[in-house]
Amino acid sequence: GSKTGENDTAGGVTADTSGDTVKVGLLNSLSGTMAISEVTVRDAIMLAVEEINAAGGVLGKKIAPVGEDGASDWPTFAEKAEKLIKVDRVAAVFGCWTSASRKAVKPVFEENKALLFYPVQYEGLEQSPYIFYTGATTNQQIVPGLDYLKAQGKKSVYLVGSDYVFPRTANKIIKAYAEANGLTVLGEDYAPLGSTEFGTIVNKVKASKAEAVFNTLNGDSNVAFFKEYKSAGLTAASMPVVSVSIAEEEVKSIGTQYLAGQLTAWNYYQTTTGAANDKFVKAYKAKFGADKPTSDPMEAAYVSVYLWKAMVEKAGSFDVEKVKGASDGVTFEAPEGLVTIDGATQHIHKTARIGKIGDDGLITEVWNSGGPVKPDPYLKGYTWATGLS
Amino acid sequence: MSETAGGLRIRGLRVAFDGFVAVDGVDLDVAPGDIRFLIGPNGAGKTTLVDAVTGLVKATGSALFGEQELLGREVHRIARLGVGRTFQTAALFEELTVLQNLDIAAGAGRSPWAMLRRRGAVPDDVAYTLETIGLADRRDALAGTLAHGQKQWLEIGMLLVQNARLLLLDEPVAGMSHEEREATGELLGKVAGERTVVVIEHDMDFLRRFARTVTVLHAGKVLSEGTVAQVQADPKVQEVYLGHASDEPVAQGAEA
Amino acid sequence: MSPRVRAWLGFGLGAVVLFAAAPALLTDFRLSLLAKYLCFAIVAVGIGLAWGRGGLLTLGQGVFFGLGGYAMAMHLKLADAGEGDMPDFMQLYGQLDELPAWWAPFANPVFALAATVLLPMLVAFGLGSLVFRRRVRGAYFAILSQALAAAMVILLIGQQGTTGGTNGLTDIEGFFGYDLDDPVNQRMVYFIIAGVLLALLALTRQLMHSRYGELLVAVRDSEERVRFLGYNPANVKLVAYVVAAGMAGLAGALFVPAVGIISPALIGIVPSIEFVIGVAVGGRAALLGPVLGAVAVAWAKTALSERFPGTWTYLQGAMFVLVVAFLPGGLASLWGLVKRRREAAVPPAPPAEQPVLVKEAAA
Amino acid sequence: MLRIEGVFAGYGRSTVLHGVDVTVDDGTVTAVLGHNGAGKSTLLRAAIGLLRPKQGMVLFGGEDVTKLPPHVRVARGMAYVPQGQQCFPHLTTAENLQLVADGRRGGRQAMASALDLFPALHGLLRRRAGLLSGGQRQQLAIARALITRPKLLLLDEPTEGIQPNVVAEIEQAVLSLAGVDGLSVLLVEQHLGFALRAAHRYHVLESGRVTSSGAGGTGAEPAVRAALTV
Amino acid sequence: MTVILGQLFTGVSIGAVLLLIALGLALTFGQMNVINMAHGEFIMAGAYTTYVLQQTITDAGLSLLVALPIAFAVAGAMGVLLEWALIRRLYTRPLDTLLVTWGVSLMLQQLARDVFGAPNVQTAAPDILTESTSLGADLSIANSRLFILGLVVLAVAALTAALKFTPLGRRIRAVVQNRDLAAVSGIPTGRVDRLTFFIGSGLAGVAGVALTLLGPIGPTMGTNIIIDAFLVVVVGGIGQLKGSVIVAFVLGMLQAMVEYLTTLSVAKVIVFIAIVAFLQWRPQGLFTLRTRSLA
Ligand SMILES: Nc1ncnc2c1ncn2[C@@H]1O[C@H](COP(=O)(O)OP(=O)(O)OP(=O)(O)O)[C@@H](O)[C@H]1O
Ligand SMILES: Nc1ncnc2c1ncn2[C@@H]1O[C@H](COP(=O)(O)OP(=O)(O)OP(=O)(O)O)[C@@H](O)[C@H]1O
Ligand SMILES: NC(N)=O
Ligand SMILES: [Mg+2]
Ligand SMILES: [Mg+2]
Repeated sequence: GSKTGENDTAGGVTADTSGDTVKVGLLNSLSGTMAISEVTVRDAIMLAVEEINAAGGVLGKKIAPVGEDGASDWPTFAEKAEKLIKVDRVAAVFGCWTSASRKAVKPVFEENKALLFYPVQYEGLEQSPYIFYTGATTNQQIVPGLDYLKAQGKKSVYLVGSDYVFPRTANKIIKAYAEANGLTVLGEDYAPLGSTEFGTIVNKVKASKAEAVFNTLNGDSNVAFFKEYKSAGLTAASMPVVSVSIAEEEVKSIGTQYLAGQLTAWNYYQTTTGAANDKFVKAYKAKFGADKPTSDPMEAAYVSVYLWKAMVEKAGSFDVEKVKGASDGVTFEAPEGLVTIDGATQHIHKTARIGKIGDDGLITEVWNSGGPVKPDPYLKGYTWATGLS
Repeated sequence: MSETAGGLRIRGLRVAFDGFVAVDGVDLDVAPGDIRFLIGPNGAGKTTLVDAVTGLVKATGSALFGEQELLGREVHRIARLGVGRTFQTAALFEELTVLQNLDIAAGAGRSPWAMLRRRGAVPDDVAYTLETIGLADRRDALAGTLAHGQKQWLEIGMLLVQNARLLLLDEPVAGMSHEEREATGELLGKVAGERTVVVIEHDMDFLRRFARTVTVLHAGKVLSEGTVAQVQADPKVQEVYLGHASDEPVAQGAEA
Repeated sequence: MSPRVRAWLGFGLGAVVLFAAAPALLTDFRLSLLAKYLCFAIVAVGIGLAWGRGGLLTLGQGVFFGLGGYAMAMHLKLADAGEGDMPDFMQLYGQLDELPAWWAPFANPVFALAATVLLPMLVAFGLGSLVFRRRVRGAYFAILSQALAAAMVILLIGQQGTTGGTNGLTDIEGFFGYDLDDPVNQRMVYFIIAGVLLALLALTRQLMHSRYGELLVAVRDSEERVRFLGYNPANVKLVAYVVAAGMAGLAGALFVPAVGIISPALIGIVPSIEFVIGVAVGGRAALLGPVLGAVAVAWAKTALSERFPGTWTYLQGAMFVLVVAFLPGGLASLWGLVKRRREAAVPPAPPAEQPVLVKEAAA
Repeated sequence: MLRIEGVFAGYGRSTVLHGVDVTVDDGTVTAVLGHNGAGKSTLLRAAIGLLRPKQGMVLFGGEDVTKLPPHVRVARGMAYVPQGQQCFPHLTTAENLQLVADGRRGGRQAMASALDLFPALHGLLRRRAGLLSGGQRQQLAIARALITRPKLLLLDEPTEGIQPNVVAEIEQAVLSLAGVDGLSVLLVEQHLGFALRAAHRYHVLESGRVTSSGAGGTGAEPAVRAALTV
Repeated sequence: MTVILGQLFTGVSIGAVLLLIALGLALTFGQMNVINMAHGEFIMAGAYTTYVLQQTITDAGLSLLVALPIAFAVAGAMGVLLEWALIRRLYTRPLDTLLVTWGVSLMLQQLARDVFGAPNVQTAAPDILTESTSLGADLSIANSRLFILGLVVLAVAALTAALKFTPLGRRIRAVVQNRDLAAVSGIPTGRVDRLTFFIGSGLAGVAGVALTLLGPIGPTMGTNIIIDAFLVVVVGGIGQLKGSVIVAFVLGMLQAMVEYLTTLSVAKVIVFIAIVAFLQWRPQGLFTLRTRSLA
């Protein structure tokens, strides 16, 4: 066989587009700890697929979704990605949530020259030629969140996060920002994913007398954290928490009893105004139930399918290289407002929004960036960030 | 290992469990090659004494086998000094065959290299023992499926192939029929001489037939010692252990 | 047919299946999945020895699998990075100026290869010495070994800068100079794994049929009794535990080129239990049972989750439940059952009775 | 009281009892004698219900109990002392007894009288049974069985491991219970003297078959010995 | 100083949660030797019971109180079903129960996902249980934690009394120690097993209700805590309730103290090391019941 460094002999697998359908892969955790979040993303993707099919499909072909369960297990994501690409020969794959799962599948997509659309906000510092990132990178979420705190006159923060790539990297960025912007980081704590014992961390937070908390916890841990937070007598008024992984779905499962008044940083809320969102929310509730909220990752996943469609149609082909080639400048009137693909980074321009959690469980915008922010995954445009990547 | 049997010399042996003294300062000498019977009421401390000597329970005092102090050593080290025992309730490897049980008992001294190879032919001592204990035809039966008495024979067989020089047998003939007791007794007679044997038994017929010397324990202490006749005639022994005519009420003294 | 002849025939058949039939019949993708299953099978062979024969329910084999896997992956990452350079993720997350000292030796291929097997064995030896000597056993040992897996995962995740954290070590491109993207090289990896599996099976068979193998069963049945025969059961168990750990380590090392990733997700409580379940499903005490079971369980997981992405966990759970509860000897015992049914055709099959009067509830 | 009719029983695929018939009449003692491995214990296990016969019937007080689980048979008036000094090791001696007395009318009193029979147990009431000596455990086991005030007592080598003067006591007790209280006893015993003194009838079991039977009493000893040495 | 006191209480409350979860295991595992990996899913069942009840009983306080007995019954019934269908076949091979119940736990998680949806659900707590009681300057104690502590004390007292002093307790212990002997002593072993399992599983249900005050209510909520709970029972000494009680609080304390000084991850690893070290000293757990048999 070939030695490393020799010319790559392995070609990509071409998608099977014979017949009147085109297959796409849906890769989300339907079981395990991450199912809590990822199932809603799957639902949003399915909604987009159905809408597109109802409207005539892509290049005249109906989309045939092939679902696989990543089972909250990174190597399984890799196995399933490979299966979707090689066995089902899908034209693109939509999915993954945690950065760890994305890191696991990344080589699979690169090796097979296949496309992944990744719909979740993440830590940046990555740019794979075969991944399109439709969630926020750090300068579209974390940095605006910090700017907002600074504008509110907060001088100190405490960092709480889950123990994995996204929070650790995000906090690295936050610390760099803090140093340059006169913000004091009074403490930094991590809990293993799934951890639900926050007594000590909350005690530490409380004792630190920080003016705000920046929360990068993911999943279940948030519920335990906020219940503990309230029990300790801490409130949004005395010590607000800015969270970057709590969307409407999580709010619903934690309870406004514990969350009212707290802040979040995202690009989209169910309450975001605009016709595109009204339509999205209505369609989603009609399909999945009136009590089911929409959220940022769901929206980003929904958008990703439409963006792919737009790219394919612009390229006039399902061919991966052609689709990639056509990506730059492709736009979509998304529920969050207009989004545009930046062909150079394969991220999208997104509007940053800070929201406040209300008593009704909905998040209302208290600040936005005024327009889409250009993605900057390596934070090249920020002087304080030199040395981070 | 020396080929001559050592004697057992116990001094001031004491075993206490959370305040309860089960063996209370026992001195005991068993001459090399002797068959010593150890009797006494239920709970007198006989099994505990054997437990102490074989390292199963902690004890104070001294127990010399030949030149070697046994107390304070680990169970398997005591076994390697040539001390073997049976248990009041049979303890075998129930999922292994009779042959495998014996082969394992025979092999504690094997080199790692020998351990990693298969058992070729049946070793001579194992084959011989199989005959001796009358289980040759059940060689390949799983030990767990043996009847009670057969299990006890197998246990004795394991001691024999283990080449123990000091045999401590806890009620070896319990549950055996008369003929089997005879056979067992004769077997013990044969193996004594080059080995020192201590037998715990309640069967007085058996004791009369095969004992050379007898020690009577009572409430953790030596109550009496001597030949069979001497011990039987001892009124203290009759009182606490043997009983008199069956119509007479018998004092129970094992426990306070 | 003598057992020896049967064994040779069995190995012959196994070799034909693994080296001729499978590569001929399976696509590259399926063959690479099979390679992965065979890695699990190697772990399973070790568990069969330690648990099936030795009664050591080790719920932490993932730890050893992981040690082997990380040792291999560290070397491959360093080789990918090239002389003097640091692996990509360290530059990203670690912001380290130079390679941590404990990584450096893994640049040496001989050291790394040896470490894949010896490191797990060493850890097993350390833990086993402590635990077995103090007679921690049964459920105690099981739960403790499980906690070991949990602790190991937490430890790895906490050190993102040097271990890759939750991500683990991914994006492994080369294998001792061979490009892993190349299907031909992937096949080569498969053949290596299959060869190793067969060799380890032969080794294990020898161990099981040796005197040591019998002693191991004896220790499982009555550890104390073995002590009175002059053996130290701690050492007997230790050998099985350490051998099983070595096998798991080797499996982990082979898993890395086959799958291209090693991560905490592969070594925690869940995968560790899955290893054991594979063994139980196949038949813990038989030589081939664990192999069959590991492959069957892993294959079923893939196949079921492909066919029923929404509901496959029911099927998987049901499989575990049914086989372990109703077929204690695992799939390997099916053959015997069928044979017996046929023999017993004349007298009605007697109801199996529980062993009488279990003296004391087992631990 | 008890009729065992044509019982075939065994373990797994092996058959130990090959069509055994044994009857215990009301208020009598029946001894079962035989070599190690003959199937004596197996017979008692089948009688109490720990082992389901592959064929044949167990009748107790005229009722077919073959399919009833052990605890129901105990409720009907059977009691069983297994071979091998069995106890509940982590329960105290008192708890071992109390357990059986629980919820039984006159349980307290039955416990007291069982203890009278084995005074050595008095001092051991608070010790856990697993720590008792073998003979102490055996005494406990017999006492436990008596607390149920059974109509039929199945004894598997009850004197094994018990000191001689207590053996004599047990012998006395068995005789008096059978004679005075109308208790029936099925006794498995190696101790021929005791067995025949106590038994009204005996059966010799060989390889799972009854090979000879007869009236008890010390006079039967030569015949039994002859039967046993075949 | 206040921080230390606060941490002390955190330790106690971690211990209380551990104990609440471990209590049912102390029965099913400690007494019956069943390693029930689905115990976590019984806890989940208790939590979902609270959730379902709140759909009809909207008063948070009332629904919580009602949920306690109902969750006990629901989880208990699931336990009985499990015992009847599977466990009773496995009493002679206790370690296999781990594998079988692992399969059951997978299925129950999926079932929860299908019935209640994959995302977590929310229950409301009575306001008083979301607040804290102030103990002077800066030191306050969460009422929810106090509530759980009280619940645990109650449950432990009731269980101890039941095991020690009632005929049922004796029977439970007798059956596990020697099943056949229990049967021939007139004890309906099957019924006792099922009852024991009912109580043990029911306690898991109660724990589930309590956990709604602290953490998430979702399909996987049981998996994270279950290992710690098993450790508590193991380190406490199988068969010994008092061991579990002491160990739960000691581990809680240790965890809180170490975590305060380092991090949660380090604390978990150190707790593990402490456990291995402890078992060096007491291989059969804090309290052990020795017997003279060799088994
Ligand atoms: N670990 C222990 N804890 C408390 N008491 C114990 C322990 N082991 C033994 N005993 C007590 O010590 C005494 C002596 O017991 P031992 O087994 O040595 O008697 P024995 O002479 O062998 O009696 P038997 O003839 O009945 O077998 C008994 O009263 C027993 O209950
Ligand atoms: N659990 C078991 N499994 C398989 N076979 C068994 C089992 N228990 C006993 N046997 C076999 O059944 C036969 C009869 O055993 P049993 O215990 O009834 O004999 P016994 O007459 O009571 O002997 P002893 O006088 O030694 O107690 C023996 O050959 C024994 O090997
Ligand atoms: N990218 C995240 N949230 O893991
Ligand atoms: Mg004794
Ligand atoms: Mg018998």
